[in-house]
Amino acid sequence: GCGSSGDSASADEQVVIYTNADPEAQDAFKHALDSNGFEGKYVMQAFGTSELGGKLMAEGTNIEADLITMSTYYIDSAQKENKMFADLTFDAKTLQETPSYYKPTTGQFGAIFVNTEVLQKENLPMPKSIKDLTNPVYKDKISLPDIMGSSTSWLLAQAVFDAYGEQEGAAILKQLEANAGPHMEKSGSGPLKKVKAGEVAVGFGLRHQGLMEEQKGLPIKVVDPTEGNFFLTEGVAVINKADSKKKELAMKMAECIVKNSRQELLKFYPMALYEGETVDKTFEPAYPKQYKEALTVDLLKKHQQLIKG
Amino acid sequence: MLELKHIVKKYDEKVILNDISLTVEDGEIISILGPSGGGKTTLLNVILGITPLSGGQLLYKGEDLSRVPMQKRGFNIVFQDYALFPNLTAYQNIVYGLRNKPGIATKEEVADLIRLLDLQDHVDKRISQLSGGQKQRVALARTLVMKPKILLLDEPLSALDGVIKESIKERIRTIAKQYHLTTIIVTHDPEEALTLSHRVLILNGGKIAQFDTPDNIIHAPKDDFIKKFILSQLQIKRDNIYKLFEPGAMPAARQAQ
Amino acid sequence: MLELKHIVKKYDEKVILNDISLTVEDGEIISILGPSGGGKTTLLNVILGITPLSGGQLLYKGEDLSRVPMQKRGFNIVFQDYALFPNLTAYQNIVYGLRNKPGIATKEEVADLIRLLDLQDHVDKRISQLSGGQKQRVALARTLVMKPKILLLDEPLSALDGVIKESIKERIRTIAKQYHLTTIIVTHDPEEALTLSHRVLILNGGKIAQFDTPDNIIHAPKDDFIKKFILSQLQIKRDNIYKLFEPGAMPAARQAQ
Amino acid sequence: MSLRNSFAVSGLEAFITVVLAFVLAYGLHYTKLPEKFKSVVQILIILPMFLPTLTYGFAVIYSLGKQGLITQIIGHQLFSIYGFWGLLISYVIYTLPPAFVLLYNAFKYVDKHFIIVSQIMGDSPLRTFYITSVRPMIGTIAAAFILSFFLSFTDFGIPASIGGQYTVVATQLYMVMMGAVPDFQSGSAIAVIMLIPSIVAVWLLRFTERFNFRYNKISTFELADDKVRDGFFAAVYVVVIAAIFAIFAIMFIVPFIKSWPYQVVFTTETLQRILSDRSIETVYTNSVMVAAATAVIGTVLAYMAALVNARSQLPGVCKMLMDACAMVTNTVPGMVLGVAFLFAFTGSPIQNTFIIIILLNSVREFTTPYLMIQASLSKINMSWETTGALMGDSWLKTIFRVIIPNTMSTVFQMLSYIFIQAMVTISAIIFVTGARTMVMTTKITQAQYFEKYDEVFVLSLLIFLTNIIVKVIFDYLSSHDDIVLHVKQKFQSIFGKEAKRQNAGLEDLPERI
Ligand SMILES: Nc1ncnc2c1ncn2[C@@H]1O[C@H](COP(=O)(O)OP(=O)(O)OP(=O)(O)O)[C@@H](O)[C@H]1O
Ligand SMILES: Nc1ncnc2c1ncn2[C@@H]1O[C@H](COP(=O)(O)OP(=O)(O)OP(=O)(O)O)[C@@H](O)[C@H]1O
Ligand SMILES: [Mg+2]
Ligand SMILES: [Mg+2]
Repeated sequence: GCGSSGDSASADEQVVIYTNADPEAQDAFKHALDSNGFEGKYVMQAFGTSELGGKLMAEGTNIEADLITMSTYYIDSAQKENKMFADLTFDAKTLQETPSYYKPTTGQFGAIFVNTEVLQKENLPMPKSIKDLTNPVYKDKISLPDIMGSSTSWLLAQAVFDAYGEQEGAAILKQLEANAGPHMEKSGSGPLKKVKAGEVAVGFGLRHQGLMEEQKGLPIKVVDPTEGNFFLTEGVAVINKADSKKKELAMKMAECIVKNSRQELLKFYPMALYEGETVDKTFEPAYPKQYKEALTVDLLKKHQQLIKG
Repeated sequence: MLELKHIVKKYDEKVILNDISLTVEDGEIISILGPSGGGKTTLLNVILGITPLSGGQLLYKGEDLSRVPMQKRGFNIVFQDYALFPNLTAYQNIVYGLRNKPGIATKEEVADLIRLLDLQDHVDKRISQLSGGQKQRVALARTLVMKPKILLLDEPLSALDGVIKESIKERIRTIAKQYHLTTIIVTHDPEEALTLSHRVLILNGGKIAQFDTPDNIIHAPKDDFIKKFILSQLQIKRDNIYKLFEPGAMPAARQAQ
Repeated sequence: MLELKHIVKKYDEKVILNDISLTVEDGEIISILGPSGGGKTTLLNVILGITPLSGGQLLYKGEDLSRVPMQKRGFNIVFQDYALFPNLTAYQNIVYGLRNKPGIATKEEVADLIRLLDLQDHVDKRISQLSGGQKQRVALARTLVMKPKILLLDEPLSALDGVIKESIKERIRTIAKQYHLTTIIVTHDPEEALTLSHRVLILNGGKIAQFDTPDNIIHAPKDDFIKKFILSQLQIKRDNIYKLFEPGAMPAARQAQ
Repeated sequence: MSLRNSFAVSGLEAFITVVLAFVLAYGLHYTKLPEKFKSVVQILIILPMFLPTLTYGFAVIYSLGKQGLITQIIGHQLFSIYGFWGLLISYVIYTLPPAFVLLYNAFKYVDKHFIIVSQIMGDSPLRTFYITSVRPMIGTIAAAFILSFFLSFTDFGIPASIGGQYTVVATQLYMVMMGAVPDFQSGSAIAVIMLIPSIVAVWLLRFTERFNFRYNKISTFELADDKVRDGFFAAVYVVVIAAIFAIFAIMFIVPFIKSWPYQVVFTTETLQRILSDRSIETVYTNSVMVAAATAVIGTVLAYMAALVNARSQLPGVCKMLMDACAMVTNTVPGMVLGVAFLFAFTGSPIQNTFIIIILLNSVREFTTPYLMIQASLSKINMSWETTGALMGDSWLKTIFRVIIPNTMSTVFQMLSYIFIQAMVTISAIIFVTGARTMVMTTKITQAQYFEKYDEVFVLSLLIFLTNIIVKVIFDYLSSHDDIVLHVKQKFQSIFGKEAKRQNAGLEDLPERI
């Protein structure tokens, strides 16, 4: 418990939360907050990752939000640039070490998904690995996110670089790009969109998103690539604002989110982040894997360089 | 010879021209006179062929033109607003039609016409640089180059200065005579109509009020409308001018001093 | 008494008005006559104060108005295109200025004016429903309500029919007399100028060609320009009309038959 | 490379759009098709303008894509929609309405009398067409070309969704500024490069100005009956409108289908689910409020600017500056403008308020209303201000009593134009909306991130319906501006003394001075 008492606050006193999380994760946050006495004391506003990233970079501590949830490598670089987050005043035992200014909320794996109907119609083999997709039979039948446009693509790059090394990996990724042709997407959700619309047979994206469509009964199937399911984490951080009362309240909410929403989040994002968490085996990816280096913006830039030359 | 037989023109069941019958001889100058909205422009448009007839017949030299399209009738018009192409020079406007019918007028004929209309000094000007009278003459030249069988003029003089007006009237008369050109002129100035033309057609409410020589209209007006509309205007003018030329007879001048 | 002393007006070094000096008595009607581009409108604008002087002085009742802005001079104008406000009715146009200067005219005076200009039946109409002559009178009324010290009119009659023209001329004369109003009228019709006004100012190329009574202009024209420009126009007109009323004397008519 | 692609596709697109818009506008002025038909056609052609631009890419994928509606009806895909051809088609759909509106209005100021002059001079139909329609419109044609070119040159939404391998400079800008690693510095460098064509545009406009001429007056005349001509144009209209409908029809179908294209079952469930979200109501109200405020403020701004340009004695430099401003706001990518606002107003009191959104929208939508009102201000009587001054008005008073009432019909057009644009624009305001200032379009962008296409379509339809209603109301007001006058007079005669004086005359005036 991190409960707090009292009635809903006036708009001025409400904590503003900016988030780039999916609606399912937003719901989990809300449920955690509402059932612990924060109902009516916050407003939550969702943004696209890029817009929120832009706002963090441009506005610094002037940002309207008191609390954010965001991809952690973004939080890192925003902190580096603007020194804008407060040290967290609570503790929670994470499986991996994290900086003092954020705690992870979700871990999101990358995976391949296929449109089984299209696959059948086009008479294509079921892919097993990312490398399989370099096969010319998939020419113009696969959709991938672009490393310049979306961090989802980084999960693909990590898997390839990890399995085949930088040189061969770059070559494979170039081949993949050529195979995807017109279906290189600027946004991370683009490939799934294409697969859903039946425009392509195979795509790469966030695993849980594909899983959700699969569960809805669409002809979509998630395939864990043998190179491994790499992951990105999202986390929660508190803006270091002058208004200490609100900062305090925001801090309490951050704690509440970390401590009370994980149960629900694990259903959508089956990845253990904190000590003592367990994941339903049926939802767990087949080859969970972590990149050998720390995921920083500089590493992302390096990978972009390797791929785009 | 142009014959109009029981011409009727309606716009949406509203009768604008009502049973107009008349004959115009070759080389004759006809003025159409009448109050605003009387149907003058409409009659011109009917003859030219811009607007289709609702009834009646139009014959030229015995040939029925009622269904012949405008382009094939061989008549031509000078609009009240001249409708000169603003992007072309005066000269380019004058010879505009020659591009389509190169043989219709020789270079000398065009030069003659320009001289006759006293436009030598203005041929290279843009339309916006011309005075009203000059525009009028360019429009006339552009139409005459096409050697129309019948020349139609819609209020050709109303915007002009007294002196220029007289010279243009003179030129219209000369040209009509020289080319033996049937000319039909719309105007609302009785003095103009009566001094310029061989016969005057007075339209009122879409009907012919009188179609006669100026002489007869003045001395034998057919009805009260003609007397009031035409003659009273002229008489006022006459009185004004008589007084001006009578020494010491100016009432206004006397009052002031 | 309005005095112009050596008025000069230039546009970009081009001299439009060149050393104009004259005196206008209170209650006098003056016409400004001259060829197109002669500077008539410019002179009116200078008196009204729309456009600043380049040189010279303008005095009214001895007071120097040369630098006084238009609004403070107390003169008023009726533009050639009337400039009526189409979003208001005729009546609203007429009383437009009263909102700014409520005391300037009484209800009876406005009613009188409307009666004098024969506008009773038209006060509730929209501007677009008025004929040209009616618009003209509404514009006149709107200006007269302001009781200007001097009334300026730019070509007030050129767009009007002969019959309406005479009635408006009559009204201008009546009003000028009734209100003892100094009136300055621009026109290009000599007949109009000479029959309407006490004195006529003839401008040519920005200079005064003659400023005199109609009588003197007709019988003692100062130079060739006046003779040619003014008198020949009138003589042509006179001849036209003489001929019209002389039975059987119409050359055009004779030629045709 | 991407710059060359941008020029190629935007240039060709603008060319096609202008030709098509010209034909459509020409037909409405030069045929004898029934007036009712014409007025319906006129609205249908601009329908896409009422939808957020974000939806164009979707509409194309869901209609012409592999599983698209048209593809399914025809049975096979007509052509690959990714890359050049998809972009071309979407851009044409996107920019046709504004180009059409521009040309359609300009045709009103062409003197139709010249058709007769040309015919009677023996011109061939082609030459008649050239001399009476093309030649007088060259200036506007250039303006329409520039407008169309920049709309597609600076748009990133369409290429982001169907550009494929065909990279254009706008998506590059998008990826640099909003990609995996936002880099505003390199972004602004690209933005500056993207501004270069606007210099060319200003030059082109100045150059074609030489070809402009004004007719002394605009006369209309009775067109000849010509069944072939009218039939041809009627066919063109039917085809174009059918094409627009075919592409957008999907937007009206998806919200009522369980899951397109896999479970094609009619259901209002989607609709109910999305509309029952309480936040939609707030966001919708916000949107309408912002659009209405933008319409008012944008109209006032444009009106004032045009007054300066068309009816003030200010030096020519001011007027040129005004024109340049109008041109440039039109050629800056919305995203760049949004980021500029983000940086400029960070830490200022208007950050995260509706004011900043309204301000940004007003700047973004400045050009067209400015051009609209400028045209009508320069046409109305130039002596009114002088007359007003002589009647004792101050300049402002004349503006309010005379100039504004007489341009009311254009003002209504401006209001509805800005309102509609403010309802549909996305790229600029996405950076400046805050937690309490969300509007529909930003909501749509989010729905898109989260793959909720049915929601995208439902919200778009809501915007669409709102825009239609606004358009119809303002069109009516615009063509009946005397009604407004009448209502105003009625109100004044019911309330207050002031009104009585103005309306009934002089009851309250003192009897004598
Ligand atoms: N296209 C049209 N449709 C309907 N009515 C028309 C049309 N053209 C003219 N009219 C009507 O026909 C009548 C005659 O018009 P017309 O232009 O022939 O008059 P007019 O004698 O030339 O008048 P004015 O001296 O004012 O030019 C008018 O009442 C006019 O309103
Ligand atoms: N604003 C201006 N700038 C430059 N020149 C001007 C301006 N206004 C008038 N002029 C010039 O001044 C001269 C006199 O013009 P004005 O309008 O006074 O002539 P006008 O006698 O009224 O002629 P009209 O009978 O044609 O109305 C003309 O040559 C005209 O071109
Ligand atoms: Mg007419
Ligand atoms: Mg003048």
